[in-house]
Amino acid sequence: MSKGSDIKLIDENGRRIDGRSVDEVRPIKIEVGVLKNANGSAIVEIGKTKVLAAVYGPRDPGIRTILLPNRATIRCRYHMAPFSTHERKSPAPSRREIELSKVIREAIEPSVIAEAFPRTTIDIFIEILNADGGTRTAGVTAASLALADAGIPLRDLVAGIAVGKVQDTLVLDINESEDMYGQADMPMAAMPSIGAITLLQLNGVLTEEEFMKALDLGWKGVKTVYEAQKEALRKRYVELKNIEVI
Amino acid sequence: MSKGSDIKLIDENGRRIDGRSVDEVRPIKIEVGVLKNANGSAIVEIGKTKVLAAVYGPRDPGIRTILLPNRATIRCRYHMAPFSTHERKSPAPSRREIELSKVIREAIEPSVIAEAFPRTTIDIFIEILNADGGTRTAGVTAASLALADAGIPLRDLVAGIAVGKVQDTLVLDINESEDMYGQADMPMAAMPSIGAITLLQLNGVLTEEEFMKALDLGWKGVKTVYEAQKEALRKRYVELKNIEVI
Amino acid sequence: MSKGSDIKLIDENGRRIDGRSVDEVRPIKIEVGVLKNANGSAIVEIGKTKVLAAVYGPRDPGIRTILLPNRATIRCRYHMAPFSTHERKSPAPSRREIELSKVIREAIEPSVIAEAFPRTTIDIFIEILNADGGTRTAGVTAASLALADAGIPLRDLVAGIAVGKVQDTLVLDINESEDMYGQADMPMAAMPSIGAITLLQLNGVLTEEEFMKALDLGWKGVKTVYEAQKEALRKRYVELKNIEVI
Amino acid sequence: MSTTPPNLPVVSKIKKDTILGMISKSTRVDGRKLSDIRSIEIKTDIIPNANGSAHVKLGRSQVIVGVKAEIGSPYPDTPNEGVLIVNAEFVPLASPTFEPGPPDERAIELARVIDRSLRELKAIELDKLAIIPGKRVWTVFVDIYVIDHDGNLVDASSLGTIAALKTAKIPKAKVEGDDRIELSDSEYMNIPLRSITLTATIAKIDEYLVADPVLEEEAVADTLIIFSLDSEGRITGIQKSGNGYLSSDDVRKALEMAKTMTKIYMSKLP
Amino acid sequence: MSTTPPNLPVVSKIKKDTILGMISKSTRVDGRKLSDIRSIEIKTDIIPNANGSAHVKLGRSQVIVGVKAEIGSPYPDTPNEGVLIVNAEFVPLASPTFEPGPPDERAIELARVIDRSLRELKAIELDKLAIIPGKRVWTVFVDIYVIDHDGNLVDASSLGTIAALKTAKIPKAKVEGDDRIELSDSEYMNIPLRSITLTATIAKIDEYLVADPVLEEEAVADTLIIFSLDSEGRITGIQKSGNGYLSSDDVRKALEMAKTMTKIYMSKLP
Amino acid sequence: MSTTPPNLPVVSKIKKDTILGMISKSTRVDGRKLSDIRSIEIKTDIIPNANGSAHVKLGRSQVIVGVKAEIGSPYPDTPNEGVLIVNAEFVPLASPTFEPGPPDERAIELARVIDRSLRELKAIELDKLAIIPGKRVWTVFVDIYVIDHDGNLVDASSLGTIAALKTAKIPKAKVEGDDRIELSDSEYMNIPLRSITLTATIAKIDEYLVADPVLEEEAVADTLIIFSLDSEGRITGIQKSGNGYLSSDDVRKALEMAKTMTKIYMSKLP
Repeated sequence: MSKGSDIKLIDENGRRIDGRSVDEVRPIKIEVGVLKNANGSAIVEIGKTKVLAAVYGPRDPGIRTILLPNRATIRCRYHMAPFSTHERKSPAPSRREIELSKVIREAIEPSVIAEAFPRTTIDIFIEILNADGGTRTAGVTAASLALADAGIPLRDLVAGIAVGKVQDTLVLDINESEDMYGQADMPMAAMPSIGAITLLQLNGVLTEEEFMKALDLGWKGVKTVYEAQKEALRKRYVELKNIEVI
Repeated sequence: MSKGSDIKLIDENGRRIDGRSVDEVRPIKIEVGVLKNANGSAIVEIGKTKVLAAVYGPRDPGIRTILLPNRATIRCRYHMAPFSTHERKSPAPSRREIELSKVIREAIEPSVIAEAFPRTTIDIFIEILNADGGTRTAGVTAASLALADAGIPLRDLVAGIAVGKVQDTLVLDINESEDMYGQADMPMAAMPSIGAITLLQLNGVLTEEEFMKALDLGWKGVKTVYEAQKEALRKRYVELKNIEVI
Repeated sequence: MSKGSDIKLIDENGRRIDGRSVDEVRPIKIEVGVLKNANGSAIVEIGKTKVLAAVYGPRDPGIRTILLPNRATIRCRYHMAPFSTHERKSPAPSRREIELSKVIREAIEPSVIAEAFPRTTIDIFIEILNADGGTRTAGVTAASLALADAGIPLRDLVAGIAVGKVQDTLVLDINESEDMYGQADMPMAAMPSIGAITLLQLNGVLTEEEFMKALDLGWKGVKTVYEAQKEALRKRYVELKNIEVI
Repeated sequence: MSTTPPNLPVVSKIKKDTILGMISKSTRVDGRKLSDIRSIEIKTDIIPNANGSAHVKLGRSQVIVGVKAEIGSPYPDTPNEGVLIVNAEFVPLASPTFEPGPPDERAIELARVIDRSLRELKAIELDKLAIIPGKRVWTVFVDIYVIDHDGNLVDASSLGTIAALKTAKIPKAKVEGDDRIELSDSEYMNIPLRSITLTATIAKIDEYLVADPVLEEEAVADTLIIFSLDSEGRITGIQKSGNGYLSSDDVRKALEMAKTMTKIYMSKLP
Repeated sequence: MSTTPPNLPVVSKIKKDTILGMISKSTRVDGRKLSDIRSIEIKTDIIPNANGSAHVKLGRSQVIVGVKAEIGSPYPDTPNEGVLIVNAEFVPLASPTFEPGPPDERAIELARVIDRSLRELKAIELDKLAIIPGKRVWTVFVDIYVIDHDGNLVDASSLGTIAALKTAKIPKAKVEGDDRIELSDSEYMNIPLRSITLTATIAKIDEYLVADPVLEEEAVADTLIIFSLDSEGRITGIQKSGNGYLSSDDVRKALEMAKTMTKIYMSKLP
Repeated sequence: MSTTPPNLPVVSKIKKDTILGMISKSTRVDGRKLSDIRSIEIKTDIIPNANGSAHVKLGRSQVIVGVKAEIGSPYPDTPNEGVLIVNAEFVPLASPTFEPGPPDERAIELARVIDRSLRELKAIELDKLAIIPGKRVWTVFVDIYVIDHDGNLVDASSLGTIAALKTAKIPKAKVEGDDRIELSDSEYMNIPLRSITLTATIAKIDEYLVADPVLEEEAVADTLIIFSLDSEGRITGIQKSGNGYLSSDDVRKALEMAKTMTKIYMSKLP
């Protein structure tokens, strides 16, 4: 799909179609530990985008050929539920889903202390339950929490957000309409505590100057998401402690 | 396909479209040991429905992961020949064939003394050569004979038949027209000597009272098929003995 | 596609649509050792047909089940690039490509001293870059050179060519138009030094007499291709020696 | 090929003895009585992009069902009816035994059992889903998404399917000249449900029948028997699912249990 | 990828020596002479739902062929001709080496060899299978089903294909106004066969050529050579199939054998 | 599922130390400086059956790109535009790590990165590829065929794509009555390129950034970062590709390198 159109995405007061200011992240709702069978799980809602992630592992996958002698093999699947999109999505993996599974795995890889579990796999399953823009970055955010919930040692949490360009203006955390009718979409994920960008893509056209600004805006968003992640883990930890006490 | 229509399936004399009475099974023709390569085989004709089953095993399948330490693994495929149906059937397995492969395997499982052959597979291949209703139950009937022909120890033979409801009347051993224009199809398979129902499905709507009657009618049909099975094996056994003598 | 049509394929002077005489092979251009990663490779152009072949092996394929205790397993894939044909070809293997992969492997098998490398595979990949008739035989020709380039011991080179029948006349090395509008296509490959035919197919109708003549014509073409193969290897050998000197 | 499943999660002989020991004293691993079902929680309208949706928790089993209606062509043999497609995905985050890939036999069986009960009962008035008879009709996709597997996925899915169908909203379609279809963005219709049918799953463990089995019970069960019953108590489908067998008497007793179970299930629907 | 097949069923060195020893004395494992073919049994009209069908026993090899005619669209480049599709399935009940799944290279090769011989000869008058030229034509599916494999599946399939085609009956089609097609339920036509062609398979074992090889012979053969010949003795197809090679002289001798074989095959047709 | 790749060809610890040791002294395994790209050779019109084609050698990496234009239907949401389809095949002759079969995640990523840069820039004026607006349009297939892999396949493919597109010739299409399309066999048009964009790939190895990495460098690299830049220096796409991470500073430095690289690449285009 090509971008750029004449739908009014920012009004005269600088408000976006859902009422946000240009550098405002949508409301975030996170719950950690939502599944019984998975070793770790999390559900992340950002605006109307809703993503469920689960982690199984470290485990023995039964297939010897993919195991590595010095570290865990990370496997990752980004998948959209058939009901998650406007038009029903066929459950068979699309080329887009195959690419995003790779991009998300590579966003998570540098955060995992994989050397701790040689000859095992750590399997990350991401299911998009409702898609309203930013599903890959919400997927990274949820996957990182599911890893933490599974007790996998991490260098840092990975938090993701997308920066967009609409009506020649850079905006934070674009939703689907802004993505579809806007000029650029730049998803980004990072480990804030060590300043490490682990996912960076650009779909659209930016000048060099715009790109530098977009990078800064992205960091702002990443940090907002990161705080929400930590808060959710804190809450979960308290819950677990309470349960233990009882 | 939805059931229920106004085609006349039972006439004023209580005769069905092919002249049978309501509790009459179609003519059954069975031949055991029809293939050279398979360890056991049987061809079952019931009316115009014609089914070929073959058994290979107990054998080493080459794939270690599916073997079980304490019993044989049973594998079963129900498959329709492209020419077996009114409209040519694509040879790729349909969802229906995948379900029926499971249902038939589960109908056969309780009859096989699988503990006798740990770390092997017993493979059952069922090919529908001509489909005129009752293919899954004829498949069970043929598969059980092929197992016996292969010398696999069995608790009992499994015999199958379908009960139907047409024009508000329960009928035994429905053919394709009765299935298509009737109100219900209840396939059933069992080991008669121990009163064990190993397959039971209902596709259609029955009242509780009808269901109780259908169950009894099913048992009647199962026993008819069972006698035909035993007769076919007896014939085959005599044949084999004659051959040995010569 | 059915053959036979009224397009004029041979003119009154006995010249074919591309100006050749009936027993003339198209210009052949061969280069050996064109790829860095493959153990052996060759590119063969015959007229506008252009084929690239590469060999990997003897190697351990990772899959134990296909290995043979007393010889190398040869694997072969004939594949058409999507841009090689008039209408774009889907990259998924067609039934034709599956058959030709077998036919070409069987044309190469008798030439390889496979007993020298038990428990390994020798993998042959043939990519049709531009198709203008005779792709399977050009594939055999290129594959045989790639094997030689990989240092695999051979009984002889295998050279291939197609004989055709157009306007009731036998012609050597038919191109795509002659194939499409002609009456028969008889691809053939052989090891000339031992008089061994390793590939022979006929697509079309020939009388017995025509067939005998076609076989002779085929041998003529095979020998022409064989000389070109040897020349290309000689050139390559000189090159390599020069490189070594430097 | 359908293949004998390894008993996963492997339930050791000891575990089986424990479960059976309890059942023989009329109690179960989670404290329930033999005929008790687990707690049920149903939330609907949880997927904004779906026309209808439900999140069902049956004990610790979790299923999401999404209903989507799209305009499509009718089947040639039913030109004046809408189309119903029921699909189930056992996504790998639900269980260590689920693999990515096309639906396996378990998912296909589940979808087909639910599909058949709806279809045979004519639970959905498909003729009311025609827009331009013979040409354009609503295709209703029911997508069952199993996200956590603690046994009895069929009943959880059946509850989710009916809950999502009951609460689904489809935009009203107006046919303009030239067979152009205009969808209203303010007026909606429900999916026309003539009747409701729900499944009830009973496990046979040794000589006992237990309602709504958890995963541990399924692992030691001889077989499951699934009844679909409508609100008038008619049987709209049956499926014996599992390696073992049942006597006629087992079947009759299981039907009695199923009647009680579906009454409770019905009461939990939105 | 095409892969060197393991010799299955594994024929040991000793077995090979035995077979060769016999052949060198002009006899074979089953007592035949080198140029003899096995007994042939052909039954037709065995599949009520097919338009034509045949069950062929060539020795202990067994093949069922079903012919079905369905109304479909022509290929764009032959708008006035019916469509012929030949497909072969090596179903796993026929041999321990056949696997469930899409046709492998052996099944594809077999189907294509038979398809080509029919097509190149224009054995079927496809133009007579047009119903509404340019729009609707008969598509003839020839489905070859190998059910027991004891060697020489190609000739068995070729016999079955011709037997099923010769005996097939297609309902007469009448075109009504508005391009509606009415199929007669009382009047039938044959599939218009202009000519007949059959394959003959010869195995080269060491320096010997043997007709109609059994599975054990195929396992030790250097290669097979398959000729298709029509009733006038013209060659309508050739396929060298197997790892080995042939001299020109081998090819000529094989052709002589093939001519004799197809004459016998022809005499067995219904 | 995307899976951590084994480092193939396995680069031992020693190899990595060697590469790093050299880089830390501002030189590389093949003698280049950190910001140098390899020699580039581009031949076009090498595939007679394609509308456009290019063979690119970037050092010892080799890619063939074929462009084919076929008449097809437009997408429903862009009825008046031609269709662009970019596909990449990593055929197994290019590397011991490439397997036959459908494109894997590496080939899909490559094709999508190149596709996006063209699409977002509207590099091709797709509206000029409509023949009968709303009905028939040119579909342009860009097929990228990697035939030898010595690193940086993205830039080699990007160069090949633009070279093949720039030199492609499409027959002029004339619309006759009745929407029949006649293709000229003497008059041709170019594919309407509004603008040109090329990728530049930089590897991060430890603390260093190197341009146009060879395979050995990719194997030890932390990650690659790929920028697409157009002739005016605008960024038309970014892809971080690889397991590692980058600082904001790394990203900025890499962009500077990319700007220099694409200028050189542009100068090599036909």
